[in-house]
Amino acid sequence: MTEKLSNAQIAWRAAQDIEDEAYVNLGIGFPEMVAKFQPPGRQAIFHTENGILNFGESPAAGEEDWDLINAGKKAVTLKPGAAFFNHADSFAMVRGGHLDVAILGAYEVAENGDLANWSTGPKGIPAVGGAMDLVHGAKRVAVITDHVTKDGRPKLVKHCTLPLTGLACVTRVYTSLAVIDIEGGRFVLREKLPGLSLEQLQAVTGAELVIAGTVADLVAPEVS
Amino acid sequence: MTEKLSNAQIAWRAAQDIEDEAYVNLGIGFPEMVAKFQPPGRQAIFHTENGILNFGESPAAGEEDWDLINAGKKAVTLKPGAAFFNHADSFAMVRGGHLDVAILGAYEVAENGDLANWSTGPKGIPAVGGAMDLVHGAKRVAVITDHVTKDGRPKLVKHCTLPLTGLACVTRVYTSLAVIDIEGGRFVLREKLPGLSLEQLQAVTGAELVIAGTVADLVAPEVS
Amino acid sequence: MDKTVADLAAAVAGIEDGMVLMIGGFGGAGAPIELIHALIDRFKATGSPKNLTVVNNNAGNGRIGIAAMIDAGMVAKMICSFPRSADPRAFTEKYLAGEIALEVVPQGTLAERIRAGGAGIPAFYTPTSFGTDLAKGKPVAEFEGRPYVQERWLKADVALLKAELADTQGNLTYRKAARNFSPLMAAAAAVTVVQATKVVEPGGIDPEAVITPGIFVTRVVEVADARQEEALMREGAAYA
Amino acid sequence: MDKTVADLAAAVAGIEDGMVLMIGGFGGAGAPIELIHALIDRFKATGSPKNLTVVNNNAGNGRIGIAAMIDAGMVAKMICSFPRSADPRAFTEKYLAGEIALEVVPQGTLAERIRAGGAGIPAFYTPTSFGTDLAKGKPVAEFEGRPYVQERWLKADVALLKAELADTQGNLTYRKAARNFSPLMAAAAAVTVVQATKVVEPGGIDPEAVITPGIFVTRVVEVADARQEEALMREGAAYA
Repeated sequence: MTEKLSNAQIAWRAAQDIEDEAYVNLGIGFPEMVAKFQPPGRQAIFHTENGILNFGESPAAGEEDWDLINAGKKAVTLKPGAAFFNHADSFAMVRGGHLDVAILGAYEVAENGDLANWSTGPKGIPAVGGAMDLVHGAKRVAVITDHVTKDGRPKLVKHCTLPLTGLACVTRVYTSLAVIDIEGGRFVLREKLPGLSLEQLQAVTGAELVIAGTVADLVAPEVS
Repeated sequence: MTEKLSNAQIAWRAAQDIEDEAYVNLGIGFPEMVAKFQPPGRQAIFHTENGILNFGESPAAGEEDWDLINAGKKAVTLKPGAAFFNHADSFAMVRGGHLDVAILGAYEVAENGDLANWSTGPKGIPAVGGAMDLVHGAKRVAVITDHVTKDGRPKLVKHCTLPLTGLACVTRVYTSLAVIDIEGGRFVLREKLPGLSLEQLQAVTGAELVIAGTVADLVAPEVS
Repeated sequence: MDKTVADLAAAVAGIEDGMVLMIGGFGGAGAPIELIHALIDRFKATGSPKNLTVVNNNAGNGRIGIAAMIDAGMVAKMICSFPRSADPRAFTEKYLAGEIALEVVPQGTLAERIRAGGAGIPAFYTPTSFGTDLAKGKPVAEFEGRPYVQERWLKADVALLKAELADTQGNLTYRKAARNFSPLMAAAAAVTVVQATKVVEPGGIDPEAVITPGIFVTRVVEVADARQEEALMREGAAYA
Repeated sequence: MDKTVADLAAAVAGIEDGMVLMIGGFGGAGAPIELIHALIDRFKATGSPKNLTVVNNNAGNGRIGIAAMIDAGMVAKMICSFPRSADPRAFTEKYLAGEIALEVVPQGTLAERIRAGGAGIPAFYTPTSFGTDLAKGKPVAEFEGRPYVQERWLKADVALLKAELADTQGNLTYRKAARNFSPLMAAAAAVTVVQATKVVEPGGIDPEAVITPGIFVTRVVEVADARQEEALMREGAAYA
């Protein structure tokens, strides 16, 4: 099984589910790519923890204003209708349930929606950032991730083994192979790559995939 | 005993203890008069609960802007360096201990510093406003009051009988007859009207007046 | 994105019997008189909404605004810090007749409970009211040897607010001390309805000057000729 | 009232061994580089202040600012949400050698704890971190059937902040996303020291535009040619 979606394609797929005018927070790193793939005619408003609503793309190299950055410390620009606010107000937006969607990366997602994405265990230097707040704030918490780790182990698991970010918080996972909802404590398969059999997908998934209704083809254009 | 300070004179006396550059909240009604009597060369900064720092005197009649009012809903003006803020930030200033002085009215003050100034009992309509917050916020909470009620009963008492605003919160009382500190759960007499004997003052005070050091003459100019 | 609606009736649509309403303003500063009166119009035409719980610092003044809502019989309960005013007849009469309930909350606690409602903080501790009648029945705890009272968040179904500028995305500024509770209420209500003296395009408000970011705002209606409650009071106005 | 002081050395006076310092900024935006470097200068000249606890979202970047404080050996403990950066050597080396302590706090909880410190709220409940390692040992409670973690306020002896405008009474504005934690820290510290890019007379800042009211500010120093931390990083600067 070598065929899989690229990170850009996973981000593209996640972007298709973001409604017009949604307020969205994208985790730092890979999830930031989602902003690039909004379908034409839709315009989400992006929130960054460090106090900006309605920021836009990165400026051209050399045009950066380093007082205008996102949570990943990358330079951004403003769209018309932007606002600045302090960190307490920013996390009031998060914790208070005002965001429509948060899209985060993951080390592991459990079938009950538990998420581990902040610590690889006691050896490293722990760094949590805003992830633990985001998983309890947004109306919908989605994860984008490769379906398996670099050494081929499942990232979708029965129980997380790494330190948790939040309990029962993820509702949808977009992977390199499938789109999976978390409902009633189970992984419900919604979409999978057309060339992939259910058995092949189950073999790289650490908990049972439930079929409830149609399983659609997961198809993404060539994007980067 | 008919001689006593007028309300204006009590307010004048309280004003003499407000240091230059102090941040001050004056309760609505009678305490608002204190602002008029700042000694020359001193300039306190006045806070009002409804979201203004550094407001000034009332405007001339006809010049009022009713979006620029104090907690007593009286029109005010701004001084240079004023700021507007919301109610949560305003009470962060209060509760967070950022005010130097709050000066409030009282129905009763007990010798341990308990204050009753918001409710005359179950018959009326209860209305508390910001008083319960102010007594726990300012570094120094002082009371200005007539020494006795309209029917001659002591307002400085052993125990409050009316519903409390706060426990052990008042540190100094300016009355129509005396200036009294609350220290170690006792009324310590600091100043009294020169024509008044200690016995006369004690007779209209509901708890023992302690003498600790000099008792100075309470003298206020004719003010209004 | 365009959160503006055509008129006041559309702005106050969807407010139903039994809802909790937060209404901005402290005294007359920030009182959304036109939104309130539009809601009274609907009540008079349809008999709804009634049995409302209204959260405001005060409990109405004279015969306009919240007082007129109370007069009309729309309000079952007031949550406020100070149910007195220059002319508190509307509330006082109903209260003494046992026809309206009252929850008195210290002003700073009221502000903080609303702020907590918007910020996802279900409970907090405050020194305010410890040992008083207003703390009765509430959990207490000591921190560093000092006693505190536990208070709960306060949320609303709808907030009715008055802003100075709004852009079509719902970013708001306020005028002077008309700001007061409104930025807190905007965040604490499921639906936040704003009357703005002027509506501008996105970009028409400096991002540094935005007081309420649009994420907290649901609907905006321009009321260019908005009246100030206190000014109406002094004219002896009544809305009946 | 004039809160301005003549120079950076006067601005950072009175910061003593063992104090808790809140330092504004998120990444390079809002980092008060010149105040930090003035404090390092004092440490190098006098051996003090040391054993500091520093509160900041991060734990230093490169060889300047907080990283240079850590390099110099002034910092005993970091309280932060994310002790990683483009160049986290200073913290990482000391941490792996066991020479610096670390308290990791979720970013929203860090902000709210600082806000609570300034607002007189000794404790509050948040859903954040429930069931995770970062909630270990903390009280939990249910509200409306949902579990929450009790978190405590965070205060400081001194805050070091960077503002855009300050007036002589300490009213502040910030530049864009350089605002971040600074308004919260200004309220949560016993002494708040601000470097402002421009100092103006009272009245020089519109009362509507003030972000941090002067009541929260102790000392102001003008640093007209303040450098942005990220820009210094990209020049490869080191303060040693």
